[in-house]
Amino acid sequence: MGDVNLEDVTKEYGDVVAVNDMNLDIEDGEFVTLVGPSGCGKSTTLETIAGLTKPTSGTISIADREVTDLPPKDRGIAMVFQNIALFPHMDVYDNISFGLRLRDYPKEEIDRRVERASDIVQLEGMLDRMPDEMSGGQRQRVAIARAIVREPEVFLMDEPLANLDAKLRVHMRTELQRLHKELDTTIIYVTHDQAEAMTMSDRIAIIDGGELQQIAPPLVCYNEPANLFVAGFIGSPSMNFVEGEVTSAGLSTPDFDVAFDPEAVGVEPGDRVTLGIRPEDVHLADVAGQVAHQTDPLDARTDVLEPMGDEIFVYLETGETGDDTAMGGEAAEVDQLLMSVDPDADIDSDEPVEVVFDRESVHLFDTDTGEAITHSLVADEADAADDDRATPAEGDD
Amino acid sequence: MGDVNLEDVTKEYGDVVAVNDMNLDIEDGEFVTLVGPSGCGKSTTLETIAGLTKPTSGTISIADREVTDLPPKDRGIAMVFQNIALFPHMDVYDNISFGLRLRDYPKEEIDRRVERASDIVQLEGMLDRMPDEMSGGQRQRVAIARAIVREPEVFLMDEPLANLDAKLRVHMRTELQRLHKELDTTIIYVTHDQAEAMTMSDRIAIIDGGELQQIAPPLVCYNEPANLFVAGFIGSPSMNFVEGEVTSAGLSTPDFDVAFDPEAVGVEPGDRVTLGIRPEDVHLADVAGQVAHQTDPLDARTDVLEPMGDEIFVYLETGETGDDTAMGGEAAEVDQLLMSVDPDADIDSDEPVEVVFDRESVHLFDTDTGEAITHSLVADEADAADDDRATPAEGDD
Amino acid sequence: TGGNGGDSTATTTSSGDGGGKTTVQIATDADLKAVKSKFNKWLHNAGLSKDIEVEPIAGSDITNKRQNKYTQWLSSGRKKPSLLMMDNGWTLPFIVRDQLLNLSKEIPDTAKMVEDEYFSASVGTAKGPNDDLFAIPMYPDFPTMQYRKDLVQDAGYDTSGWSTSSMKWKRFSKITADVKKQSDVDYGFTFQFKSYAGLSCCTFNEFLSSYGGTYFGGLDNLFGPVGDRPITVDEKPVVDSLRMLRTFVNGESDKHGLDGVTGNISPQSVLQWSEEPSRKPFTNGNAVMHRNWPYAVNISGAEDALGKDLGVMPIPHGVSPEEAKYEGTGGATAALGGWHTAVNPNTTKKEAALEVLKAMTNKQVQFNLLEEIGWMPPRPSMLDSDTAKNIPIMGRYMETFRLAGENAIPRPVTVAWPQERSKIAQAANATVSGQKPPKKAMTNLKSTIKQIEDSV
Amino acid sequence: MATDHSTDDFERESRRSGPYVRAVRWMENLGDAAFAYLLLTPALLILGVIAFWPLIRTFELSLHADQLVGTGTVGEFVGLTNYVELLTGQRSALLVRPLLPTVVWNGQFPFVHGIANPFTAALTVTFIFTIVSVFFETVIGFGQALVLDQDFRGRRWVRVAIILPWAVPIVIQGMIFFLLFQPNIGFLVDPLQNLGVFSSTPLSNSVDSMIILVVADVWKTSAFMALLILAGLQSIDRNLYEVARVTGASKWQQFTMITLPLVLPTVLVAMLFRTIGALRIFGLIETVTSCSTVPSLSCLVVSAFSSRQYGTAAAIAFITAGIIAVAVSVYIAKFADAQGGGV
Amino acid sequence: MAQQSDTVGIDADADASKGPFGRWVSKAIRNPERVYRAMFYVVTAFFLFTTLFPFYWLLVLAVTPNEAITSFGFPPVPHGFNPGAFLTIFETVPLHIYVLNSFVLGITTTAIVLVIASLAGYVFGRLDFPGRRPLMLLILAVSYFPPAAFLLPLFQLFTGNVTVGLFGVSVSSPNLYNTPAPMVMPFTALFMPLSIFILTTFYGQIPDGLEDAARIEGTTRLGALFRVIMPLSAPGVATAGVLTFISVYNEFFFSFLMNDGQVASKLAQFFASQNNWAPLVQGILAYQGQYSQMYNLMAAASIVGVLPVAVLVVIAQEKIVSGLTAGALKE
Ligand SMILES: Nc1ncnc2c1ncn2[C@@H]1O[C@H](COP(=O)(O)OP(=O)(O)OP(=O)(O)O)[C@@H](O)[C@H]1O
Ligand SMILES: Nc1ncnc2c1ncn2[C@@H]1O[C@H](COP(=O)(O)OP(=O)(O)OP(=O)(O)O)[C@@H](O)[C@H]1O
Ligand SMILES: [Mg+2]
Ligand SMILES: [Mg+2]
Repeated sequence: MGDVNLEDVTKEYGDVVAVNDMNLDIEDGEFVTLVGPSGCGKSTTLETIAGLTKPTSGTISIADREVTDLPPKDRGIAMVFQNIALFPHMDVYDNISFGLRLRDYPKEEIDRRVERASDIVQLEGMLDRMPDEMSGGQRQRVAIARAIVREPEVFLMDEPLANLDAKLRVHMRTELQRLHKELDTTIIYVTHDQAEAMTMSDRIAIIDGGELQQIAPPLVCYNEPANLFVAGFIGSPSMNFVEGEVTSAGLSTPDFDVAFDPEAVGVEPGDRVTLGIRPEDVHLADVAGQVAHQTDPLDARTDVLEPMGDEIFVYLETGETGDDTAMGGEAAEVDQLLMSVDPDADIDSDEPVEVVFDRESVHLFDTDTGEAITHSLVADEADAADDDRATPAEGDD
Repeated sequence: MGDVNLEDVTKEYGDVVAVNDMNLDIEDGEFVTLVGPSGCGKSTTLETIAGLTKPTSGTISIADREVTDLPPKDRGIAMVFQNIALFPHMDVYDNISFGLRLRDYPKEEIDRRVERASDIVQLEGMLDRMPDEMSGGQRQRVAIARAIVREPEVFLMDEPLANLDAKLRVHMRTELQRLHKELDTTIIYVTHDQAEAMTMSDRIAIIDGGELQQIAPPLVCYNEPANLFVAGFIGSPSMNFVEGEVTSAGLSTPDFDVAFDPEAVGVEPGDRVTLGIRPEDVHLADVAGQVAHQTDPLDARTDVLEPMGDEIFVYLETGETGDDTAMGGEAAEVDQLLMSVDPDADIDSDEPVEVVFDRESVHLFDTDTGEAITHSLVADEADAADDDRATPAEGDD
Repeated sequence: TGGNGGDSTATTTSSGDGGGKTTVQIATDADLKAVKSKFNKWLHNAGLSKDIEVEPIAGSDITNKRQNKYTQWLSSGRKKPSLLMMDNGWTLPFIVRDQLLNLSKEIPDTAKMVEDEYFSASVGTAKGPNDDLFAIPMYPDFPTMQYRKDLVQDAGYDTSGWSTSSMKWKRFSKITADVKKQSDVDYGFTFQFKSYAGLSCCTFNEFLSSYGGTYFGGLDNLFGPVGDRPITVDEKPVVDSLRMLRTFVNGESDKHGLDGVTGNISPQSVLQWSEEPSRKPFTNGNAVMHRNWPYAVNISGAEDALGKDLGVMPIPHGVSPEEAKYEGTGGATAALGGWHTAVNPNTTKKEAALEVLKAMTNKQVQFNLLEEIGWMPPRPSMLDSDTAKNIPIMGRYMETFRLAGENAIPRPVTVAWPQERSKIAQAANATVSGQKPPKKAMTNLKSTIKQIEDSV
Repeated sequence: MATDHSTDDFERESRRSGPYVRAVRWMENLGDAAFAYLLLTPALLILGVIAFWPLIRTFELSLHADQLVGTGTVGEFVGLTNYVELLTGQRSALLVRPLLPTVVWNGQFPFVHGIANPFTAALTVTFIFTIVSVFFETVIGFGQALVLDQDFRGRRWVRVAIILPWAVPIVIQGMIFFLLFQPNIGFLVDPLQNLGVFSSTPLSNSVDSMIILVVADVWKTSAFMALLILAGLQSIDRNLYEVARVTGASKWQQFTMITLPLVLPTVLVAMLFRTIGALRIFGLIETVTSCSTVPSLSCLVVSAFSSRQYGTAAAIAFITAGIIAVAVSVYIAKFADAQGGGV
Repeated sequence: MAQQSDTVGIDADADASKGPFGRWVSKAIRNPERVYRAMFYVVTAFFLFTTLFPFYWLLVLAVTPNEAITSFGFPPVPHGFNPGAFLTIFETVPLHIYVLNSFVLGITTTAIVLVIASLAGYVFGRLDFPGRRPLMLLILAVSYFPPAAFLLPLFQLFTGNVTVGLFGVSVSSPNLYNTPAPMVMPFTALFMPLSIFILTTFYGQIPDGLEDAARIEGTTRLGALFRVIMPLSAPGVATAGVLTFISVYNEFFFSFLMNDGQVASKLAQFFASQNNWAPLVQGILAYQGQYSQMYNLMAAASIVGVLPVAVLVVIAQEKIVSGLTAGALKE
């Protein structure tokens, strides 16, 4: 009923290509989140699905019906806009019930639904406020209520929780998920909040420069990013990248070497490869007991410590010289590694430490194309391990 | 120079009390973040400081000058608005340079500053776009650039990063912090993002229902929340609360008991007390070796697992019956505990586990007033431990 | 010969609407509309079939507007109204455009009677080029000189005989200046000399005629032929009349003034005055002499205004009729105003309309109209009647009116007149205001008029 | 929220049918251009019948000679003769060219000195009137709109008072000013004459009359400006002023940098229409002074029309329209700028 | 800036002399809002005086007997007092019927203009299509012509003198003279361009987001126009409406030539459609005679005629400054 398909959709605004040859197959009842850097084309994608803007080329189908030329009102969708777009001349009740009143729902039905929706977004006492008498977050909640009250086949939500505080976000997330289950609708969701993307979605679509980079379940994106962009984008703080060259013994970077069998992962000596390692997969050598497969310890020096409450981010300097010019443009990052440690860890800023990587979580990417080569250096078990880790995500939906 | 003082500031909109008797002393050069639930009065507080709205009562001083009746332009402030509010008839360059042009800065100076600011917010190539040709995040960045280009004494920023993706947020945070240092300005910042509040602020002010709940350095708020509201608000996922009654041996809750010496923490048997424990301070009994002071293990059953990539949230059921009626309203939460474990932890949903609390991190609150009683059950060392933990935060600024 | 006229077709009237009432619309003014039912009664008394009902429609009282409206109506072939009341100043254009019913053909007897009995000047403006009659005069209008009899007498002048004989301008100006000096009024002689249609057709026309001048040579050229008639606006009588006015307004020191007349008797304001603004000071007792239409007599002669202190005399003159070069000029002159009634040729109720028209020529009807709404009867003889003399206010001055009517000069209405009149008005106004020397102005005017005449 | 799928949007939509729904669907699926033309149909239809068709007929008239005698409306076909003769001054004698030349001799109107062609004179008079009165209307109207935009006690009534002149019929407006400057009635004539501002008969003096006309026109039509500009002011997002205030803009700067550019399109529309109106000024002239004192372009048209010179009148009407079109194109260019490439 | 330092100078002097004005000035310097306020009141008073004075003059004329309308001094005060003029005007002609006619014509025209102009304003303000600019200019061009340019053909059209050959049958136009149609239609055509331009600018300023939201919620494009864009442009729509209505109310060209000036003499006849729809302007001119101009009656009639419009303005201005004051067009 509510599946959404984009086929070769391109949208250009003059010179700007906002969406470039996008192909998306979203199944009925699926919860898909679009993520990507600011200006990458998320909102534009939603707008083409909604029918608010005609794609320059390509076709869109909803529920197996081609809708490219159908007006928004006939597409069976509801949408929460990034810019909220409340009707300033209507009070909250009228804003929420607008779509229902258009369809001549009976008064009681409207009242019931509005009450229900305003309950969900916790706006009970405010039905007769005007939009300009509300706080930013309250307005955003009205926008959400306006969408959910319609109970459509497909929801499009463009950063619907951007202005809400953590507590309310968690609440709204749960409510949206419940709604998703209850109404069995398809939800296409844009967020810049990783936690949201991670916890709510069946699949995450990562977009960059208008192009789809990867669409996969959250943990697959996290653990097996399709390319450098996805790897760097998903996860906060983001993955550490170190450029290097494959030798017969593994990878050699300006600051350290990592040993592995090139053949086993499918690279050849001389290939330019980028190593990726997440902060939580970098461990202090002395407390790395739990980590089954470690790399050789490497020397580093702690720089800044960033305590986050439940963890501490440690910026490490791995280069000996701090000479930035060594590798050109990206060089500055090469000799900095971010590590995440327990808050109880005994560590101080500006002291020498030894760290190891978890070999099971070392990613290799082709430096030139950015494509992923492998997601684990524990060659034999690589696939098995990946499967294991993906499990919880699939068990989630 | 840039210190900001609010004295007994109250702002009412008709019946709605948006800000209630607020007292804030913000020092020159300080970075203070206002947090609180949606609609709690954060934006209104900023607006009274900016002079956009006259407080119903109370006085405001900036730089030791009373400014309550001064127009905004004479207060030496710059502001990023929650609703962005770009000038629709000006392109990006004109929007950013607005304040400078007002002050007849020489053209070269304006160009230089605009370039610098647009660099910071990564909008280099877009200076001649009109606001309606930009994405939500891009607009927000223009709004930020418009404020920072002015280099005023005091910055007011109302959720300036709400529409930005994680990568850009991190970048913007660093930039804002650098700016803060460089210009030595006072920044009053509203955000609903805990990480932001934690990493950027010298102090966090937590507001609820228009009233200031606590203002303190981030880790103090995290580790020594002044009351139940702050404890529950700060930290994501939020602290677990369990209501109980003080006995001579400690605390007794419907599902478990925690032993301590009531006298040492200053409560008396019979007091109604709420225990608070953060998810990361709940440990699986078998891997809790590092935790120095543990409570007695208690039996629980895992419910849902929520994998987050770098940690897993485990929902625990501690009650034996699942009987919700036992303690009335708040009962539903009583028998659910959230625990955060390492992603490598060997745990599955719906299986019995034994967990312990870190006694150093058990908080007690007066159930009736909500006021904090103690933040550690390791009675003798309570103060010492707290001091230790606050240290990194202070070393941070 | 009574108003019922000689035509005996009265009985054929009810032909129209199968025995029912026929309503004949007549486009007229608010005055007649106000007495609608009486008017019908009078007509029925005069022999109009009871099946015919007359319905007056009040048009604009601004004569140009009325003309424009009729132009619309007739050009678009509207069938209603059947009867149209037309200013004698612009009936001719409709006639030459064949937009009115030829009455000499339709009701020859009535037409003959009208030509015989009515003020000939009035009839002249209702005739077509071939001398056929196209409209029947309803009431004429002719200006007189109205004055403060009390002041004049107080100043020692005997006014007996003034009402029927016209004095010379020289004497007039001297008396005016003298009376003005002796009393405390602000103005001596007030008249209308604003640059508007009424200046060319009437005020100026009167002044220049009283000096024996004309616009287009002899009076038989008044209605044409356009382009083939002399243009005489630059002749001495015309120029003299302007010089006289300059003296009136600017004083005797004006080097373009007229010798012999006394100056400074008229205010500059006359250059901006049309009828009403000029009348007000006089009615209020603030002027000695005032040139205006009969309606002003009715107002100023009212008891709460000047009452019996109002005197009326013919317009003064510059030269006597004998001295004048052109027949019909010189001596007392009065510009002819007044209204006709014509028949819409497109009407579906022609017979009934003609019946109404005939009934309106009835003397009793005309007396009734005089009494009720002050319409002057169109027959000179009727002004002499006792009935007329017994009318309140107006009745007192009937003699003078009759004289004025007999000396009336029609306006030179041709197709070219609308353009010519505005040129004349400008030139005359500008001359008196001192902006142009009279002779030069009139020479210029002559060439302008020549162009207009040639272009038609 | 009982998952009552019978009330589903999709189903509700598909359950509906019939010609109405089909028509709506059809309309919704039209491209921008087709939709635009569809919505413009009623406007173009009524303008077609009531405006364009008559104009074409009138244009036909303008290609024919005048016919003053006889039954027809116009004479034979003469092509562009009417236009040529009008513009070259050969019809001058036929047009109202009232008092202006006399004024020229007086040297009071130096810039139209020696204009013998009434057409050129009318053009000059019309342009001067237009420029001066539109300028003052705009300035005063803007001022009034700014006053009305404020919040103060009794503003409701002040607003009514300021808008009221616009509601006064032209005949009355004319009467008011006619009586104000009529010697021996109006109380303004003597003092102004004593001050040497006006002559003793201002309404028959072209220069004085122009000033009076401008005053009368400004009195009435400033309200038009004020009304439109007020509406424009009201539509500006008040948040922008907050931003500006915090950024340090003074009241004046807020005005020039925000208010002005944002109401500029509205102001230009108002000025555009006032300019067109002023270029066609007729009724006021007729009621206050007369076409012979201040002959405007429309005076020429109307006087020619009422003397039944239909060919000439039609030609002047079209020439007038041509002149207005030229003036308007200036605005249109500005307007396009202000709208950001709109129009 | 220079001005400010000037006032500071005055401030110092005044404070020294301690006059009441000086005190006010020094207070004003400390609180410039006071200066703005004072200036504001001065300006407002000035505007009030200049706009209202002619109305006062009208009132003076209305209560002065016609004969006494002469030689007013300054300030003008009524010569005599004759409020009876306000009754006379109703006795002489049925002024209320003229007013009623004008209202009917005005409201009909305004309604038609607002609907049609809204559609056109939407098109020009919010859609991009080839031919947009030429079409706009074409519509605007209607207003370049003096009304006289339309008259001849229109009069023929409305008096049934235009025949059109349609499929071999020739149909002649209906005779509509003395009905509202031949006035309403030219009014519509003549006043529509203004409304189209006004609405184009206002509709063009509504953020796209709001129209998008309405369409997502289930309106058609037209639905969004009438349910969201129009209400949000309330100031513009109300202004266009008021301007159209007032223009009709004051129009004097077609108002004269498309009816014979007759009206029903009583309300009953009005409803029995014995009415030739002559509007107010005709009514006012009914007091104007060939020679005698009843200035006092015309003035009184004008005051009476302007009053209903004043009421309308009171009502409409609420719309023009409606609750949008606080939020205007933010999304
Ligand atoms: N103009 C107004 N009229 C009435 N109530 C208002 C007005 N503006 C704000 N409020 C109310 O005041 C309270 C505080 O609003 P404020 O905008 O300060 O909240 P906030 O803390 O910024 O919330 P958010 O995080 O959602 O932006 C809210 O309950 C809001 O509804
Ligand atoms: N009307 C327009 N004209 C020109 N360019 C546009 C227009 N609308 C959007 N763009 C550009 O298209 C690109 C994609 O915009 P879009 O709004 O889809 O981004 P987004 O992914 O939603 O970003 P954000 O997270 O910042 O909201 C941006 O670079 C933007 O500048
Ligand atoms: Mg977006
Ligand atoms: Mg807020």
